[in-house]
Amino acid sequence: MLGYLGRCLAHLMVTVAGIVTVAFFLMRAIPGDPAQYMLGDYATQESLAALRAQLGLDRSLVEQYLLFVARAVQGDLGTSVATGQAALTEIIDSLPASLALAFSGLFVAVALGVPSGIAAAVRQGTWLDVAIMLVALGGISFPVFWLGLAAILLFSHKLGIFPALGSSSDAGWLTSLHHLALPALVLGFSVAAYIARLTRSAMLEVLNQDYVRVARAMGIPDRRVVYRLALRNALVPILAVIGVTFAWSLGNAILIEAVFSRPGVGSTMLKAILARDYQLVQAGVLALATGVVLTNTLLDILYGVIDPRLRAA
Amino acid sequence: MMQPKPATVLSIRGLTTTFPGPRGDIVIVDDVSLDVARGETLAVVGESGSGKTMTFHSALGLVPSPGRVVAGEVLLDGADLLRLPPHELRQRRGADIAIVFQDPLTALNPVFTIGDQIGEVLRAHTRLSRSSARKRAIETLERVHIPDPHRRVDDFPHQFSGGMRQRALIAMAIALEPKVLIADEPTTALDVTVQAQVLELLADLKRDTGMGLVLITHDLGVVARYADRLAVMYAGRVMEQGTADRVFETPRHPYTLSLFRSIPHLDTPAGTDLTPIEGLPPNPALLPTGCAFEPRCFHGGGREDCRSGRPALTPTDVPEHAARCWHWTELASERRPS
Amino acid sequence: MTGNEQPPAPDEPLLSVANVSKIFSGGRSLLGRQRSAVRAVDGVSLELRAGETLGLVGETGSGKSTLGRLVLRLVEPTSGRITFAGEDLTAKSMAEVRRLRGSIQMVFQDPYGSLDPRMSVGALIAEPMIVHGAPRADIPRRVSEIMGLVGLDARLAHRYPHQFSGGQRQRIGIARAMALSPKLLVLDEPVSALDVSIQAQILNLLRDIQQRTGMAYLFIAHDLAVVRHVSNRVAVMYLGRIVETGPRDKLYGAPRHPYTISLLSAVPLASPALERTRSRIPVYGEISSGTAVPSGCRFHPRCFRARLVAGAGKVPTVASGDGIIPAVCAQQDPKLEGPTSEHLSACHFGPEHDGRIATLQPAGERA
Amino acid sequence: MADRHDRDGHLTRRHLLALAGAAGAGAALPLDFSKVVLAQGAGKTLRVRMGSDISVLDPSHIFQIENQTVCGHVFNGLMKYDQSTNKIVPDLALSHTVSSDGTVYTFKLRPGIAFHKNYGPLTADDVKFSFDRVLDPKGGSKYTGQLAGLVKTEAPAPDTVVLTLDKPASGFMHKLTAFNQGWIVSKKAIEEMGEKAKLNPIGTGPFTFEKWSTGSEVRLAANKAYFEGAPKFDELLLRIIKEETAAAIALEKGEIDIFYALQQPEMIDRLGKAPNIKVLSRDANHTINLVLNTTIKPLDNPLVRRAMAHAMNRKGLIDGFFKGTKGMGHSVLTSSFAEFTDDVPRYEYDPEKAKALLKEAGVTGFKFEITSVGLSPFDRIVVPLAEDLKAVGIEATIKILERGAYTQARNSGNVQSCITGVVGPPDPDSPLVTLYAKKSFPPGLNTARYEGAEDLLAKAAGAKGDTDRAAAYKAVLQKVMADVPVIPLYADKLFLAHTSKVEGLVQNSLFTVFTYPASLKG
Amino acid sequence: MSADDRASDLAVPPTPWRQLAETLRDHLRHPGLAIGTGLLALLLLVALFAPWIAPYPPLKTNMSNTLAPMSSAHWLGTDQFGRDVLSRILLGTQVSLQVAFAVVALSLTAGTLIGAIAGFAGGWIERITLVIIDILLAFPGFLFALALVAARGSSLESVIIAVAIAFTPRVAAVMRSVVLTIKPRPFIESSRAIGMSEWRVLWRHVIPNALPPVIVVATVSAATAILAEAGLSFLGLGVQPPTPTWGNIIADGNSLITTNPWISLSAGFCIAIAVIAFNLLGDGLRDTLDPQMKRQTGRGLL
Repeated sequence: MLGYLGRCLAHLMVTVAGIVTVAFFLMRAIPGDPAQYMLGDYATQESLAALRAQLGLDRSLVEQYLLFVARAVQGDLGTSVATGQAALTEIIDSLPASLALAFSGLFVAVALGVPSGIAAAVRQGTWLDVAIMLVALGGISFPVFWLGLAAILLFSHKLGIFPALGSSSDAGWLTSLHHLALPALVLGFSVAAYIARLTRSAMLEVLNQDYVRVARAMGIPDRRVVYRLALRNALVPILAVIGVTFAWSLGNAILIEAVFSRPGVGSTMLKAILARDYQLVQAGVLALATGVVLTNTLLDILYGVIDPRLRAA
Repeated sequence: MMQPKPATVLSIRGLTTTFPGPRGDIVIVDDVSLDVARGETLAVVGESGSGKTMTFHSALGLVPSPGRVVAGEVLLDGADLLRLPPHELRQRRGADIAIVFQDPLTALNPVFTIGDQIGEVLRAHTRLSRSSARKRAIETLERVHIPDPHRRVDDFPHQFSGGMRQRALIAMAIALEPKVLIADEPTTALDVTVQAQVLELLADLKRDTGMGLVLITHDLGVVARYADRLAVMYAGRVMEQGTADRVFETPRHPYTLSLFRSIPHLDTPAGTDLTPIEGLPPNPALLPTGCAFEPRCFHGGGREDCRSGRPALTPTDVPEHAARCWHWTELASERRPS
Repeated sequence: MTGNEQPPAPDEPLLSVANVSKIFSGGRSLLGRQRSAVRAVDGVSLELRAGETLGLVGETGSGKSTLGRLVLRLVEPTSGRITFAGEDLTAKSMAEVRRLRGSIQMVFQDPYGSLDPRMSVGALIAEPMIVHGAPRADIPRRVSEIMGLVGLDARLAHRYPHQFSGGQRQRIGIARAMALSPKLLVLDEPVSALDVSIQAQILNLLRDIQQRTGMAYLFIAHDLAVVRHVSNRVAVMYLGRIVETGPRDKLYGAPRHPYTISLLSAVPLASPALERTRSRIPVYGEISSGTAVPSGCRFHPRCFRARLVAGAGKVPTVASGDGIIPAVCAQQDPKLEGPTSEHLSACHFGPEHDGRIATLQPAGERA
Repeated sequence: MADRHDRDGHLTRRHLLALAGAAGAGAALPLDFSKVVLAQGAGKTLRVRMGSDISVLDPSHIFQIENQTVCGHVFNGLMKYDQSTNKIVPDLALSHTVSSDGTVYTFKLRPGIAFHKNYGPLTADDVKFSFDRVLDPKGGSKYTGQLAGLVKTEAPAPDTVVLTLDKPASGFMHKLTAFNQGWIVSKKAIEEMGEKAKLNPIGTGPFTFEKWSTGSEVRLAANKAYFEGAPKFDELLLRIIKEETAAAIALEKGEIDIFYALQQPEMIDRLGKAPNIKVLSRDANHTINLVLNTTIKPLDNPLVRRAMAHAMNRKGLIDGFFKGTKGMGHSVLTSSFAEFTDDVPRYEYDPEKAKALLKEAGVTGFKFEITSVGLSPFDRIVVPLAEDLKAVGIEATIKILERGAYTQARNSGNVQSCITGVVGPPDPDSPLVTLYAKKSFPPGLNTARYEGAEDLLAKAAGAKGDTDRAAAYKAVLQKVMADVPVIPLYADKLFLAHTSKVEGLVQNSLFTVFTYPASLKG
Repeated sequence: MSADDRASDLAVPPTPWRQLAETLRDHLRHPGLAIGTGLLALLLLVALFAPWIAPYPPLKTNMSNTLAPMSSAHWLGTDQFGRDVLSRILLGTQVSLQVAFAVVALSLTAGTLIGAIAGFAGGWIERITLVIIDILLAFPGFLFALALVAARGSSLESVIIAVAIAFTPRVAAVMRSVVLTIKPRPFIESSRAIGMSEWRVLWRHVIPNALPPVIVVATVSAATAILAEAGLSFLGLGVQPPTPTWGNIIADGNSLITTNPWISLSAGFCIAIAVIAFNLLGDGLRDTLDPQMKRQTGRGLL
């Protein structure tokens, strides 16, 4: 297990190093001049040149890259062009809102998706299976922002049960939860659809395995066969899809955040992209990608816990 | 080998299982009747697709959907398994009648330890605590000659060799000392030296516990060495059945005879020509109306009664022996080659 | 073929394998950790003459399949020399080897997997000819000719493998191997995946083809009866080594190596009467993995003879695993040698030590 | 709202050369003190919707209306615009005098004013420091050009500031009003905080800056010691809500009190009908324009430009798309300017005349690209206009760029036409010089590269007296509307909605919101 | 062999056309596949004939009839510029399908090649490719596309390129893992044994056999591409106006959701229908094309 952990961590480090590199060159490949944006419409050539020098944009790409890496190692991902704040600080400040959304969405998704996927697999071919799979198909087919709009129309405008705003200014957790509910449900529902579909097929695959037949033949009760013996085997693909959708919900948070006027990494990134705020985009991309890789590493470790064969590989 | 008539522990009567097909139901197990006595080994021989596995899956209520057992009864100590309520059937499975699957790699759950899997079976039928289940698991592993069972009980299946996996499966099956153990091709995936070890183990366990053993196999040598009685299956039907000695000595079905002749044996002179069984194994969806073996039969080939009429399993001139052939008498009058 | 006389032996063997080894190195993991190497084939030598069938038996992991692949250089040998029809295969470039594969062909074990499911039978059989640059115009004629030869209806050439049964597919595999009229056919377990009732069809077909074409066969199988049935000579492999080799009848009639003896005793005979009188010779445990080859004689952990010799108490002994064995077995690798140049075996002790075999406890008792 | 970011820079483009009527306003106070009452009950929060996030809050670097809204609550200038009349009135200055040659301005500071958060009393040094740092070329201020004529800043006494100009400039008072470079910062705070000052504004205004949560909200606390009296509520919460639908629902549900920068005509209509909600509107000081690049063919031909003006159904846009929530713009000066005149060449919607003009110009259809910014409604209004142009044979394509790219494209000067609005104070130079003066490109917004009104603009700058001034500006407007390098599309109108709990709120014409006068009922 | 012949008599040797028809019939027996194919065919027809089906010119503004409610003249009402919403939705089909097909074509080609070469070559080529794929997969795909479109400027090509680039590593990852399952299959060795070169084996045997699962992935990614385009358009980074796309119709209707909800809702339904069509097609193809899935249905027990 220790060796396995080591392998996971080594992979993590290589990937993060790659991400830093890709993030740097990606941003440099994008046309546009941050100096121009900072100085606005009345920038003169001299002031532009001065600012470029200040930002290090006049140096060679390799120099810039080395400087960037050296700073990144110390946790300095540059300064936001728009606000003059440390880019990383701005990203970190906007993280809690996104994480709250992602985790609550994930909670809804897992709570809805896994049981319904299992139910559909166990009752394969019945009306329950068909019904669950139809709803799930709908869930993956409607754009998430559209679901958000529809939810606002129905729950906020017509019924008035949930606020249209995805965040509240009050500190009270109950109010916060009330505001978070609609975005979390919308996000959770669309992710649940993916999870349900995958859970179903993973469970079906496992339920067709010999060892499940053996367990039945040995008189082990069906519930125990499904929820203990089979589910554990199906857990690796289910966890994998949960990991993917977690990353996905961080990336797609832009849309949910836009619809529900929620703060978060998504809206910060959108702001940065539109403003060509290099440093901020870079920091955000780095943070998100690293988050994804971290999630994947955690999942890899978890797979190892679940499936002993992976540890040995 | 004559033995005093032992008590029948498992009796399958007229078992019939069908699967829906595009042109009506396909009969996979066709009116199969078999008996297993206490302390006796019944070998069921047949090629892949002959219905031998499905017969016992049907008996245990393990037919995968959309298959269905449509007729017959399965008496285990007098109780008909097919008519038991599901929870009672479940309680019987594993405790009174157990099955060892063919492929030890896929039949073990890869994410649980061997001990967990044996314990799971124990705890499904008894009120054992976790720790006593583990103790029993270690004892059971010892019984199937797993070396160092105290350590091995916490191993995962992939840490076991092929032979040890098969032993572990056997341990699961015998953990509750069932009255009948069904071993479904238990050695097909194993090398010949390990195969011998596993079969010896099964034979020893049978002797020690007095359980009835069903050995599903396609290997006639295995049958010769281990079986008391023998049933030959083809296309879902029992073609011939009797004591092992008699069937080997005086086969009364052309299929059985062809099987002997088509396989090279170590004990026959090295130059002996093989007589292949022509044609292909039967497709259960396209069986002829008459005898299922008729298209490939060297003996009846093309005769009208073979083509149109389906022979019944009838007693032959040999004691305790029945065959499903219109013309077994002619076979009886031929001299057995070699 | 079993009934035939030995084919006249030309001076030059068609295939000569000299001291060939194959070590699958585990390579390095991302962390630079060396994975353990597998010694699949370890210093094997054998010869095969035109028209002859050499049977290669052994259990899973004995290296027999790797040896078959080494002959085609589908697997690169780690050391040793393979000579085919006078040409040193091991010294050739990959392109030349590919060209030479027209003369050495292989039939695979799995008739379901060894045919590309997306190609029609005709295309499959034509493919080797296309690859080796046969004139396009000749191909269709040649395809139907070969299909006829292996007992397939040439009208089915447009069909796909899944529309055929296992036996028919193995015929397709054989047809494909024969398309270039090779001189040597490596048959890797050609019948073990087939239904028992079909095996004889394929074995008979192979015999007919050999009679007609004079091809040499390297017949790899684990089934001792089948190997006995088809081979002129037999080699028994254990953990990457040939432990015994000899003419078929000598090897089966008077096996010398304890492993061969154990193997033969483990195969049940299809006769209850004979079975009742047979003594059972235990083989201890299971074959080791190629990553951890035992010291000395690699069969010693499982060897009954070693235990008998040690039990007789005339040689220095050591404890090994669960038994006492002669020290020499655990320390020294026996050479392949024998009373005649034909029948060789790699054991420190002769079969004369096997007399007290019945005193050994049965195999099932200890794993 | 998000819509205005890129024009924020222009808020301060005031090249006011004429003297405004500020001379006599010195003693006037904008508020009736009798109305100032103590906040009713503690813990009251006024919640205002903003359409976009804030960024830099340092007056010398500030841009973007949201930042100005925040800073407007935190800072004061020497002078300020009266919210309702747009007159320049004293703020931090108690009084001021101008030397007879019109170059030396002497301000007396109001006594007893303290900076927030214990940064000490306001002194003349702080005022001098504030202007000096804008003037310092190394400071990188966007507004150095604004104070171009200011050659000397002095603080002879703690309550006296003397500013010296190189030559008389009538618009100088506009530069000193409470906006961007006019805001007075604490010398101590800036020097102590360095870079951090960008997001920690320390001013003298009615609210102190408390906290900014990225993308979420800005919190300001009432400055109980404010020299005009403590605000009538304790906390000002500016919430960032991009979507107007969400904001409207939030307003209806009482989650916010003021919906500032209301744009959608449907939303205006809906909220106008809603009970307990009041919608305010006011003419803005700007028009939204289509700026044509007069250096490329055939746009260099005034006939073609006139034809285009006739071809576009601007009335249809205002009535159909805006549902009458915008006004017709006949020139870039709206009626909120003192210099407004409607006696200018007009271009009614007349496709036939457009075709005739094109024919006269010898142009038979050409390709033409309209560049606009990806912000509502500027990415939308171009759609019907392009259709209109197609109808007279001008093949107009639309290119929507997001903010960064838009700014860049416009700065490059290569765009064939673009949508530009000059949001700013009621100072005629704000739109006129910015859009039509040669010196306004590059850099600047005269992307038409128009040079035809240089003399007239100079004359207007030197005009003395209201009548002269009006005539001079009229001449400018008539000239530029005859040449139409810039086609005004509509005159903007500003809307703001608040719940009936809010009282006393005054809407300004500047596109910001100033909540100090407001109080919360109940 | 006579017995073999007898077995072959079971079916008449079919002509290629009959075989195709039979395969098609077999496949369409799968309800999901049938519905998916049907919906997609319908959408294709709509896309092809949109200019003729549309009751009004989709770009024609009419400022005197803006935001008309649903009526017999305008089934889905008109938008803020008086354009017929139904006509715009019909025309929007073109862009959505264009994006879907183009993205699939691009990412499938690139991803298949990269993945196949990586998986087949093995060794350091595979390891390096794998690390690169892992790195690229770590970037949130939608964000990546967003940044790319913002950088290149909004246009149909930008959207297609951005989404295709975001998808390519996904396809490559799938392709590689599929190739890894094909590589050890005996027919690959069998091809080598007859003397085929590695490239030929890759091209003739590996890629054709790897395609079915990749096609399934591609079908599903077509669905995701439609959603991605809609998302980008929703954020204003899609296709330039006045070209209608379902995404920008939703975006246009976004602020009108409380007054004219049908503009956004109907475009959303269209997206859902297209995505459902692709998903059903993908599910169906997976069931019918992928032999591994077939094996799992338990038919092996017979």
